[in-house]
Amino acid sequence: MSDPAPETLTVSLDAWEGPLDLLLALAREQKVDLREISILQLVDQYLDWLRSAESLKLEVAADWLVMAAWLAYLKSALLLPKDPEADPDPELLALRLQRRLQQLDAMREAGARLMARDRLGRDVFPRGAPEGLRLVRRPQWQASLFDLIAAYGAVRARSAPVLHVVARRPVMTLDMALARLEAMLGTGVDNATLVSLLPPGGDPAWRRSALASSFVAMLELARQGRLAFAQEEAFAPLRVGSVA
Amino acid sequence: MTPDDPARAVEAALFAAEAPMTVDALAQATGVADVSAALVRIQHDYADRGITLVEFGGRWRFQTAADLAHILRREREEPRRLSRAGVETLAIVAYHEPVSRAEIEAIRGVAVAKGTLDTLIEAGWVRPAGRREVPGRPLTYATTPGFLDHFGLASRRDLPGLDELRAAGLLDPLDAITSEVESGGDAA
Amino acid sequence: MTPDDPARAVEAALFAAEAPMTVDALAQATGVADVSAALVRIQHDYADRGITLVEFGGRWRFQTAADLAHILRREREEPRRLSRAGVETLAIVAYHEPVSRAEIEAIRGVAVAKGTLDTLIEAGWVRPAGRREVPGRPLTYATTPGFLDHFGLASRRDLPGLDELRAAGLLDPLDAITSEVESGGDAA
Repeated sequence: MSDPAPETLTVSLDAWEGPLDLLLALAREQKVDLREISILQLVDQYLDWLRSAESLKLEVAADWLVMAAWLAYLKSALLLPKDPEADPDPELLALRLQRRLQQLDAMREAGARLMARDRLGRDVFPRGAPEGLRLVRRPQWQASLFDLIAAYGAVRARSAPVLHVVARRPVMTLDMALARLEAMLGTGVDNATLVSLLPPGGDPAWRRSALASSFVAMLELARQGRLAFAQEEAFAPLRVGSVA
Repeated sequence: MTPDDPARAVEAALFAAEAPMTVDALAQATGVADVSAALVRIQHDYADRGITLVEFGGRWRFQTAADLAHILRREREEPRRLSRAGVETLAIVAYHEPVSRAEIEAIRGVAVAKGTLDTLIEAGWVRPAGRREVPGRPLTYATTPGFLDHFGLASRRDLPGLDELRAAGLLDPLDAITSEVESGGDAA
Repeated sequence: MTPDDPARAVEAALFAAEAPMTVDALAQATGVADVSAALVRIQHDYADRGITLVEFGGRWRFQTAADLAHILRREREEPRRLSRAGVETLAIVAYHEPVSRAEIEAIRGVAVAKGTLDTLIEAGWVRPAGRREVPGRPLTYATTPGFLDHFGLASRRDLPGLDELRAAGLLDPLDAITSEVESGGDAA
């Protein structure tokens, strides 16, 4: 426990990747077999090292000091008379630290062994300029004659000058509406809505036309005194009746 | 071969090389004094194998035996459908050939991507057909015999004309759309 | 060898291949029925040469003989040298995979520097291997087939010392052993 601070270790934070890294190096100084290291001695080594590290930069040092505090706690727990109530058991903590160092050491060792293998591209080489066995995929384009002529039709249709021809629409002319309404008045109409006098069916465009023409026809027949119409209020149905 | 046979080093160096190597380069790379003797030896060893050692213009390399070349690189054809732009461009070339790219664009009303004509040329259906003697001397395109073969046409004259297209309803789509719009407008 | 010896075709195919090949792939490429017999024969023929036929994880390739490394390396750039952190991280990923970044950090006792895992992924040796279904869903990492290729391993079972480490409990999940230390050490 009175081992002097290891002079072989550089007293500089930069040399170590972290407290665990340093702890492992210190442990390796004790024994080759990490299973037999003395944790108490390790704690002292670490604390000694930390004291001698003069260039401790505070912002970097936090990790190191936390580890130091934890190790100091572990040391005192190990030295104090055994308290069966202690949780966690300091012996177990020491064992876990030891395992952790072993694990890191094992991985470090494994990494070194990996790197020492005959590595492709460093120790053994594949063929420098292989001809290649790859399957060359050549697209075979497909299109049918129908695709072709349909496409041409679409292109021509798209680019042809667009001629706007207003198609002849189905309408009920004013003359037709007058004739119809006159004929109905002859058979006697009493208080019928104008809409009910329209012929049934027909497409919506035609019905709109029939309604408009019949309305004008109604006005005309009223002006001639042959028909009377009434409306109870704005937008209410128009009611039509014969003038007897 | 014994482990210190110089031919082993020459063989390995040639195998790993990314380009054929001269005798000098091999000597420098391997430190072997008599590279030529090693090469003769290796060439002899591989005489009947699937790999042979060959020399072109003083440079040596391993290559697959000539009679086995067929296993090296195989082509497989993958059916792919031509894009709509591709079909339209092909149709315009077929109906209007020889036709320049600008003319194709004028007829389509859309720019023609460079890749579209390339694809048609790669498919073996379209070929460059000389330059037109007008300002700018634009390159023109025409169809190939392969085009006629693929589409089962004896000649371009077998393509349906505009009247026939109209009769078949293939020029109608636009009319249909227009009248649709009109009646919709009326109903409103 | 006679010209129609099937081993010639297998040899040529392996020679020309850009990546190691399985027996099935070789059979498909060459049409040879008994590829395995041909491979045994070729491996024997090349036993003492500067090139050898090797198999890793069921995939076969030719490569230069390991004892010639010093000759071949001379001419080449040393491939990427891994930092110590890189080597350790790679070892941890290989022996513990799949492993999260936090687990790597727990073993190493320091944060994994940005760039360490990136370098390993860029080298083609490590890949993300899905998320662990625990709180935080941490991403895990594992090695790639390229890792096995580069290090001449048939499979992860061939990792040096894997069985001993496992028997010694040194590959056990960390939290079981070290959670207490971590609460002290990890803060560190």
